[in-house]
Amino acid sequence: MTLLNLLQTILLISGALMFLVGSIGLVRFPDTYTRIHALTKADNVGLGLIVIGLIPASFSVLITLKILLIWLLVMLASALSGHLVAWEARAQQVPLKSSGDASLKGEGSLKGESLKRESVKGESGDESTD
Amino acid sequence: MNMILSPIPWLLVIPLAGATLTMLLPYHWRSAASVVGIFTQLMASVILWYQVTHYGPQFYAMADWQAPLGISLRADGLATLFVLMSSLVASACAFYAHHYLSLHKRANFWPLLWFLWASLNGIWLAADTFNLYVGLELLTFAAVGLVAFASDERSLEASIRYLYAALLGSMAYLLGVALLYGAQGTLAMDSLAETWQWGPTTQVAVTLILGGLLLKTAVFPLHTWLPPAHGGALTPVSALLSALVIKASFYILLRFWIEFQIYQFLPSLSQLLGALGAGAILWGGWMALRQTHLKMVVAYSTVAQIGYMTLMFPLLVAENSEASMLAYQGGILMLLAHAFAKAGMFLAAGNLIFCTGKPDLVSLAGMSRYRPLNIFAFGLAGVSLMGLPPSGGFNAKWMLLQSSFMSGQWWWIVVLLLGSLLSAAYIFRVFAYTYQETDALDTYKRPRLSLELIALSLSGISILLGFASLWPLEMISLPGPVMEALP
Amino acid sequence: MDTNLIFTLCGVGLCGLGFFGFIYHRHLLRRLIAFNLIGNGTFLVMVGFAQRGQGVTDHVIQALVLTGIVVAVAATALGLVLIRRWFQLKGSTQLPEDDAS
Amino acid sequence: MNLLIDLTLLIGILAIAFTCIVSRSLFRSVVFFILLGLMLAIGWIRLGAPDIALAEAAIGAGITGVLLLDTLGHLKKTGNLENDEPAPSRKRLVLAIVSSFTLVGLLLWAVFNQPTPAINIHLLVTEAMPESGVSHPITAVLLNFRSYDTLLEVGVLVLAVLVGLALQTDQQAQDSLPGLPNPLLHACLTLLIPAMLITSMYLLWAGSDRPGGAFQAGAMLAAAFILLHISGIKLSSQVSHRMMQAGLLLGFGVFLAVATSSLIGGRPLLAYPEGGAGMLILLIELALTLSIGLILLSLFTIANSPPHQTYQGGDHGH
Repeated sequence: MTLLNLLQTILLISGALMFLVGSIGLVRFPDTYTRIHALTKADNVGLGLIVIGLIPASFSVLITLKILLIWLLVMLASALSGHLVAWEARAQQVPLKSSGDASLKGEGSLKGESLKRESVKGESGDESTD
Repeated sequence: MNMILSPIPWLLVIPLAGATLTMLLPYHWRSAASVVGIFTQLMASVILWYQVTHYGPQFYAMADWQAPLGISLRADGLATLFVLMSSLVASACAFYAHHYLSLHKRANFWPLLWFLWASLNGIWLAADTFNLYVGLELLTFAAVGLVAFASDERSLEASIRYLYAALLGSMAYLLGVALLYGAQGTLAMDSLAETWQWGPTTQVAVTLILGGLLLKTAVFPLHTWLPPAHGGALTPVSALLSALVIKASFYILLRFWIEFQIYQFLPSLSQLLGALGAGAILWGGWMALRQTHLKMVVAYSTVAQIGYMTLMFPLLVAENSEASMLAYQGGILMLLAHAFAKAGMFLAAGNLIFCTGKPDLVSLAGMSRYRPLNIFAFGLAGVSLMGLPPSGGFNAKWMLLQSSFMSGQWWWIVVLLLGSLLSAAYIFRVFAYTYQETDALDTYKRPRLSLELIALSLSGISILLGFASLWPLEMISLPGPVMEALP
Repeated sequence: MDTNLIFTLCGVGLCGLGFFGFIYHRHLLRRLIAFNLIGNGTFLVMVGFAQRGQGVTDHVIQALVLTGIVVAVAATALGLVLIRRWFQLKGSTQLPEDDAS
Repeated sequence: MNLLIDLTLLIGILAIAFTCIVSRSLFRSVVFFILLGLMLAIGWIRLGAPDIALAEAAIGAGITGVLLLDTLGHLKKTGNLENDEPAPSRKRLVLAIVSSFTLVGLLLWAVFNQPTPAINIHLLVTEAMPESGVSHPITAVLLNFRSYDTLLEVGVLVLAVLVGLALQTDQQAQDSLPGLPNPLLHACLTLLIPAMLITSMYLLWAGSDRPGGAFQAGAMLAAAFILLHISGIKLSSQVSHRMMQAGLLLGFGVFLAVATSSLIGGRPLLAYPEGGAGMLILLIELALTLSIGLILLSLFTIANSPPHQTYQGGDHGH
């Protein structure tokens, strides 16, 4: 077990653990917004660790670049989809479940917001939220 | 034979090119291009008939790769007969549709028809199991498209029911082919026949393939999708479906049954198929008697007539080669006569519905007086379906009767006679409605003469088959893989 | 228990589940998903069973499965077009219960 | 170790398929179906079929998933996604269970009694590879040895679009799906779309000697088009209907033209000229990629465009 292998296994295992944390977050969190948060954060870090763990396995520059490109694209995709899901959830007034204490209730409720998606017309998506 | 002269590839290229062209051309050009295509198709089929009768079965390796690796097509007597049959019926229905449909409907009809024609020719000439699967899928999509493009509620429901049944059928067929490939290692039918080894895998594969194809041919217990589809579609489409589309899966069933000699190794299966056929004859006839809509009567008559063809399977008895030959020829002649008679009957029924404007039987009153030509066409087709003497249907039934008599299976004789009585009943019932006198004047719409003549010519051919049935029988007894496999 | 056999069994399981769903459900979209399951199951059986027999990765059957996947997506798309039209016309996602026809 | 991976995949795939069939909510069933597609992609890697893994992920999970989700969205928007339709009758349940168990029993009986196949086509493939014009066996089988199957299969795709167009009675039906006016999405498009186009062309080019090819590249191209379509940039508004129709038929037309040209040249149908196989296959694949991209896009747009309200009934009755 050379030092490199040890490092690799640690990185791979911790990456897998981060995925596990992400899935636990998905199950445990009360509402959509926190779930998105858990998924995008934990899974990306997990993937990063696995990618770094895989790099020493193949010493050719090309494959390393390809793996890093995969990581970059996955991060871009999950950030974009996380945002879209949250944006859509807010547009459909998915309630923000407050975790018990009342202080969060006031500014969290969405009734005040009137971000009607229908009112946002136009081809080029000019954002008209106040 | 020089490759360029062989008509086999042209029989596939012309319809596929026709489909692409008719999708691209502006509406009013599509009919002109299609008429040219129809005549070239007819010419190619006649050339193929000429070559097969004079030079024997034709084999054609696609992309110049021989059978086990590449795909090869073959045109033996049986395939050529079916190519000729589909050319005649499809061109008749195409000319009928040309006058019958509006410009917009006709624009969509042409490409769908060409894809249907290409898949039919592909299936008749195919000799590779996976190629048959892709041909079946192309056929199903074209047929579902033809049913659905009438775009009203009844035809939409019928097309969904048809699509689901057909997809399940072709997936069962594909599963069977997968098992066959795993067991034998090859897809080409001739190498499959050579290396055929009976075992659990091949038995399960055969059951799956037969099950899938029975579902697609709408044999008795699996027929529920057929009546709404054939009854609900536009007239030329129901004629095409009843005359040609269900025959394709029956043709593949027949090829598998004879070339892999399933009748020798699974006699119990052949008796089961006979029972299904008998059930189809009785149930189809009984339901046809109880229908109130004219096209539904004709659709259920298709269910019954398929039963007659499936009766061929139990009569292919291994030890009695005389009876099997008679059964094989009788079944094919029955299929041929049914194709022309049913197409003629559906077109005549469409004309009658156009005249009265209402699809039900009661409103047919007075039709015999005012539209005798359509009634005559309907009657001629009825004569062939009932199996009255001069018609092709009679010769076929006579051969089936002789074969069942010779092979000592008397119960099929009872089924045949009962079935003939039932079909006579539901056809004469339709006539009874048309004889009722109405005091009104001739206030009915009159379809174009060409529509009536096309229906009459198709029914006439089914009668002519009675006189000239020697010619098709010669065709199918030309040497070929099927003839070698028959006892 | 080599890889090919395991995935052949997986294909058999998918076919069984898909066939169950195809018969049990009446909702058209569910039946379409069940049909896709049968399709995927058949393709797994095709490759797994063939490669188990030949003992080597068989490229012919893999090319055929590629063709099958494309045909399956065309079938699904056609089914969805018909279901959408049926839904817009009748507002129901099921076919009317057919009596003994 | 391999056994462990395969068994977990087996159990995972069957568990997901089971949930997909029996789940109460339709949305969960569709999501699990997409998940199943991705798991199957891993399964295909294990089976030594990277081409099918690519196709399964791109077409099986991707395009089919998008089509299903879009239909789901349409059902949800018109408010009857969870119509509490009565559970199917017990008789139907018993029938379904009995028939599925007989099917599985038959298949297991067949699988465990497999005879050794007499012919091994695989050897024929390796022998014939030199003259096939490409070095990747799957592309050779698809576009040379069994190119007739592929020609018919592209015909099936064109036919599916044709039926969709025939049902879409109103030619200029405006799409019911308003574009998502999301600024971040538009910003990311400028990054994602070029990457997808380049990958699609790479997949097409790699098809001659590595896993790849026209179908996977076409599916990638369709994904790019659909992404543009969803975010509001409608291809159908840029390109005239006639051009769109020509694009749909380009692949099939080129394939057919090359096939018939060999006929006119005295060779059998679909037989490539001496030495010209590689170049012609690439030409066909290029046309196929563009056509498959447009076909899968229009299968998506046809499904969600509302038909003409007034149906023209059958013309002269039925």
